[in-house]
Amino acid sequence: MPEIPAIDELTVTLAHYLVVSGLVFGIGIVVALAKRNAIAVLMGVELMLNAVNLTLLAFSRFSSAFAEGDEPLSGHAFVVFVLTVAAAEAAIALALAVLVYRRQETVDLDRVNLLRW
Amino acid sequence: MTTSAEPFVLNIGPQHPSTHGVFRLRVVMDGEIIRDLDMIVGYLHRSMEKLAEERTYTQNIPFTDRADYLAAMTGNLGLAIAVERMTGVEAPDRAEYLRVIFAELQRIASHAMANGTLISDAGAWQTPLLYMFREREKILDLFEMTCGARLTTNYMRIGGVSFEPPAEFWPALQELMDEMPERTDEYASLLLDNEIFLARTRNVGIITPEDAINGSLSGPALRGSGVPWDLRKAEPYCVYDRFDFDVPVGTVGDVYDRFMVRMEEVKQSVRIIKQAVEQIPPGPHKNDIPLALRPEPGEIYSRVESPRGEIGFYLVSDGTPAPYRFHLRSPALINLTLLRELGVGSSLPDAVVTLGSIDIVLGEIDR
Amino acid sequence: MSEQPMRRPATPMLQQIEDRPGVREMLLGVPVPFKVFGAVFGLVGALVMAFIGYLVVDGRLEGEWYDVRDLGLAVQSLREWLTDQGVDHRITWIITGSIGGIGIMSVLGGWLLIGSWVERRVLAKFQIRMGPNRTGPFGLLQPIADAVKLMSKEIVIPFGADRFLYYIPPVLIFVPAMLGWAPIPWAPNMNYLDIDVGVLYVIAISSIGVLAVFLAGWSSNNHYSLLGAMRTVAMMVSYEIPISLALLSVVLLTGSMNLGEIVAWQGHYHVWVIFLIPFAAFAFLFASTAEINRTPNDIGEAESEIVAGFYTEYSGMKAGLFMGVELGHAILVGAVMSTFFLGGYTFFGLEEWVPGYLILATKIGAVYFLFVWLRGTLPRFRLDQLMGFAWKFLIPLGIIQAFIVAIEASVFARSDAPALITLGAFGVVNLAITVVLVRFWADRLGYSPAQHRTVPTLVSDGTLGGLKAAQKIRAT
Amino acid sequence: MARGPRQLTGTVVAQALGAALPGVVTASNDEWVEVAPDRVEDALRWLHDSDQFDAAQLSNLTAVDRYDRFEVVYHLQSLDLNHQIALKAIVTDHEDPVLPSAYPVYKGALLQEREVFDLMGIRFANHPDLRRILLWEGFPGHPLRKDWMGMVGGHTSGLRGFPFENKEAPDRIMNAGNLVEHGESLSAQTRRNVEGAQPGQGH
Amino acid sequence: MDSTGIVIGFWVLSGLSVVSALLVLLARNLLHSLVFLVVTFLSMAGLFITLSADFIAVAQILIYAGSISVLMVFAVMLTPLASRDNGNSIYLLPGLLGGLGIAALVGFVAVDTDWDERTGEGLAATDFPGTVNAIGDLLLGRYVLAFEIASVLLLFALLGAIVLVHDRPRSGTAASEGGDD
Repeated sequence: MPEIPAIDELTVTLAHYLVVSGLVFGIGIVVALAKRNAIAVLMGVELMLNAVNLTLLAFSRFSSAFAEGDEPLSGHAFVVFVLTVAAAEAAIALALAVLVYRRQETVDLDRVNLLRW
Repeated sequence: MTTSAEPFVLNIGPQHPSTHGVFRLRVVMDGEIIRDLDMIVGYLHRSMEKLAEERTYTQNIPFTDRADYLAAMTGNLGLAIAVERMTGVEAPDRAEYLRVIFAELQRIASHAMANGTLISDAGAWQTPLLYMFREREKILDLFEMTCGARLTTNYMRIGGVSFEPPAEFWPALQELMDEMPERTDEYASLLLDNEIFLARTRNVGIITPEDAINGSLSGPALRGSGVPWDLRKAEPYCVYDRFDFDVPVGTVGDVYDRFMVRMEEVKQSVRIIKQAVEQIPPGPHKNDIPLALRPEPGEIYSRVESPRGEIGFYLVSDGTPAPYRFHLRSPALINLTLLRELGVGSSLPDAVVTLGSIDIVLGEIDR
Repeated sequence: MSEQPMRRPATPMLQQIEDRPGVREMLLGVPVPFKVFGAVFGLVGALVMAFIGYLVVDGRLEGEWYDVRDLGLAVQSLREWLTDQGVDHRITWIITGSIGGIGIMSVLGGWLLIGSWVERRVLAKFQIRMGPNRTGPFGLLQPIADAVKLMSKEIVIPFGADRFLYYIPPVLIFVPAMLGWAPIPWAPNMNYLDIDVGVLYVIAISSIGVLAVFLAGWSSNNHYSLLGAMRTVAMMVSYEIPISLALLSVVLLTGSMNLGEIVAWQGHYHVWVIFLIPFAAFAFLFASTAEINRTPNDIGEAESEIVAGFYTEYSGMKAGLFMGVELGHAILVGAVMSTFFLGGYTFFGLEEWVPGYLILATKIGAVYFLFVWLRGTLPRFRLDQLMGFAWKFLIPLGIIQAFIVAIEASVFARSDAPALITLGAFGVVNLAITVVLVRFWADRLGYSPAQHRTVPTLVSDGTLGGLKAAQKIRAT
Repeated sequence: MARGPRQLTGTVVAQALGAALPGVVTASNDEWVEVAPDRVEDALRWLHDSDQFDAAQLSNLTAVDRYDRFEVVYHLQSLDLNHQIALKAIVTDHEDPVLPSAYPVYKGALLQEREVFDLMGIRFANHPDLRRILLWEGFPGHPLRKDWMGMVGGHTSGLRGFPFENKEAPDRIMNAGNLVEHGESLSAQTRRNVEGAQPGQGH
Repeated sequence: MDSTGIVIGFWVLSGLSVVSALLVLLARNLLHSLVFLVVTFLSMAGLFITLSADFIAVAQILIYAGSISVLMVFAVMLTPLASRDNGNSIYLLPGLLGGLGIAALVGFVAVDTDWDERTGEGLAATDFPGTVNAIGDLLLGRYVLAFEIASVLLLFALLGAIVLVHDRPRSGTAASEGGDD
């Protein structure tokens, strides 16, 4: 069989993952800051959390040379916690969005400038 | 969900599986809850009452077929009796018995259709409907044997009925009547032990007896609310006073009661037919009446008990061959009086089932 | 007056049933070449089966690539052989992966064709109809005719639809229905995706379908679609929890999230999980009918209320894809149900003799038949009733059941008693607890059978009347 | 002429109604009671509430166009006492007929009055939802009126004579031979009918 | 897992996730951006698989693509039609600046650091055979306190969401509004 030109030489390293994660995190920040709609802001936050998850998992995978006694899978456990927090945060934030809409008839964050509900 | 979303308008119909014809409900929905309901009918309007003013009384009988096309026999019968009362023509005894037999057969067929579609509305995928169509088919076969038509029978005439049933009719009728109790028991066991069916129909679409009477309801819709009122008993026409039968009434007035009243009426109809077959005398099936049927000037309001309720004919004669005014009191239309009160505040599935339990026929509503 | 002509009952339906030839007549009517072919085919088949039986008894099939009981062995052998030939490992992966994928896809496609025929015929039998019987023998070609018709239909896009989102759902909804098949074990070595998180995978994959349904409903610009979509989404979200709880019980008991190991556990102890945790099996079955929109829980496409629900505005093959996916989901649920609760490819030792995939296919067919049966029999729940059933009934009882199973699992792991006794005791205990809990909970929720099923009062001559008579009747 | 089997004599009702509400009854005869159009609601309410008549249900509501006036006919019935009462209100304004609605007393009038409004053009004051029901909004005129615009050329509705009526043989009967004889074409039968022969003879 | 697959998978999936994340930002319709968000989540799950984190990948699909997106769907459907655009606020410029800055910072750190020195031999690092059991051990072992706290947090989030959205009786609302005035 003929040898297929190997893509193997294009290895993927930790840096690749970190760059991707940084890009997604940056986009998440833009979405979270620049969107008027409360739900869109929440989407941005979720993007940022996802980027963080990716970082954690990447470090976890490329971390075999860490010190003795360190669990390589700690990153996975952290991600589980992040997922939990994300779920809780999404529930609360969406409840807040609905509440804001009900009180203020809008979810436009530029208009929700009144602290007194 | 308690959080109210934006109310939106939903057009149920004119083409919709559960409107039983070209009937339109314009519904303002708030999520699953109906906030406002408006019914729009008239898609099948043929101005029958205007057309009737151009036709003789006999020529008008086919129109009553087309009005309530699921119970053509009772429509025929109502007009025939009204004209007979107006002109003093009498039908022979055998014809009266034949009228009773066919009217009751039509009641069984119509109730089978009504209950079958009601269960289809509740979501059973057509199975009970097709089971009930089995009996309806046999009844329509009997109609076809007798008068050549299955749906628009044009059978009852002024002064009798149009045909004597053929010889094969009687054994076939006997066979059908013998198996009917078994069939009704089968439906009862299939449906009344079904928790889902009970959950969908109990305490849904409740009509109180006060509302039912004040809202001019009639037929199973009235009896389902517990009002024991049946024109066959209260104002016996034909020879209904010679038969022994009971009037079923519901207790709560919900969809289930209307369903059950219809099921029980089928049994009572079987009873009536059996008695009629035993008692039927020999003789002519129609009297000779003058062709030039000119009732004296005057008017009459005459009604009979159709499967849907009180089908009344208000006829005004001015002495000419055609009625001066011909009004058909449509039980299906008037039974819809309370639809809005029933529908508003209920959920969409409940409203659909309630509409099914009122048993509308658009031919009669729109006329 | 002359004699009336004789008329016979002219109901096409009854006439057809009367005129229909019996099985005997049909067999006698088969042309001779077909008879000969059938006889030869049957004979050869019997011989082949006998030969396979001999091989099995002789033990020659064990682990060989021609072991028809487990096609996975053949694929493994093929991979090893290719590797031995020096083929690049990527090519090997592609070849063996394609074989498995094509196998699953063709099985699924065949099921879709046969399933729609079966559904229509069986439903017709339930409804004293004939069902499709014109296209091909017994109407077997009807699904193909349907597909051709659907594909040749005009593409209609509703006015005001969100075109971008309108085209995605028919395809997107097919993805979970296909991917869900990957971890199902068809025989000990015959699963496409052998992952440790198989249970989670199944749940996760099934949750993607929600989005497709919602997008279909939302993008159609139709209120029926939107209502259907919101109903379906609400129901899917609610019923994922009972499904997860039911599967959690199974995982606790069998101690693995790998589907193959769960089946092997059931095969090892010669017991099906449905006998051990009947409540979980019921909860899974009920919740999955809600999840895949089938009667009695098909409120997302309740035709008597919201026409066709979320796919009201789809026509032609796009609607056909939705309908096909509905069927495919039913089969997939049958497979998952068989794997988790009905012993998968095992049948109390019969899997030694009969290929496991045939056993699994039979079980899938049985569950599918159950779905068709339900569809032919039951009316539909209301949305609030369904929601209440999930949140007030299935979820609390599911949690309690999971707790009990957890205790049992730890007992099972620690005890030295024979598995037959322990598991038998678990089965009896769980059944008893289920019965008690269900009765107790139903009482708490206010259900009592006695208040249902009233019969109308029969009124005879004397008491007719209006309101006063009604009050009199009510008083008695 | 004919009353329904359970219909009360109009004069009896008129006496009681006139005694209770003076000036309501304008005329009465064997069949119906005629009430003043502006006091229809009072009359209905009294009949509905009275123990003697107990008119609990509005069985039927319709209208008749008499060219110069409209007769609105109410058929009330008591379910408990099992009798029927016919009430008429005559609206003399043929151009713009207005009548108080029966809806405050009988909910059953809701759709029936809408129908009368639609087809006859009688407006019912106080009706909660008076719209057309069978015809669409914008339909020209009210078709059950005798002078509806559809009747062009001054043609009035009604039928002057029977299609095959033979003035020379007025005793001819219609039901006896209306079966088409075997072998006899429909046109032959029609011809025979028109010639006035006695069908049913000779076969 | 096959290294070639990982390389192809990484490039495809990372491209997909970054592009769809960008489309979340750029889509005009809120629901469109929601769809792209789901695509991002799914491709992230794919990236997790390339990192040999199968449990986390499945959990990501289950929680993000299955649940959080549906929650957002509900939130979108509960808000009026008019506010379903995806418009930008006055903070667009600061947001862009901040986002670009952080992306650049992370990118610089990622590229500039000599990770091989810190992580050993890079790609050939750890191929976890099965992560489920190990994660379970960790969660109920070393991190059991955090695990319990997270579960309590979830419970409180549940209760909080219910309390927030729960409709008070009509009279109560009227009274509170009156008090505000």
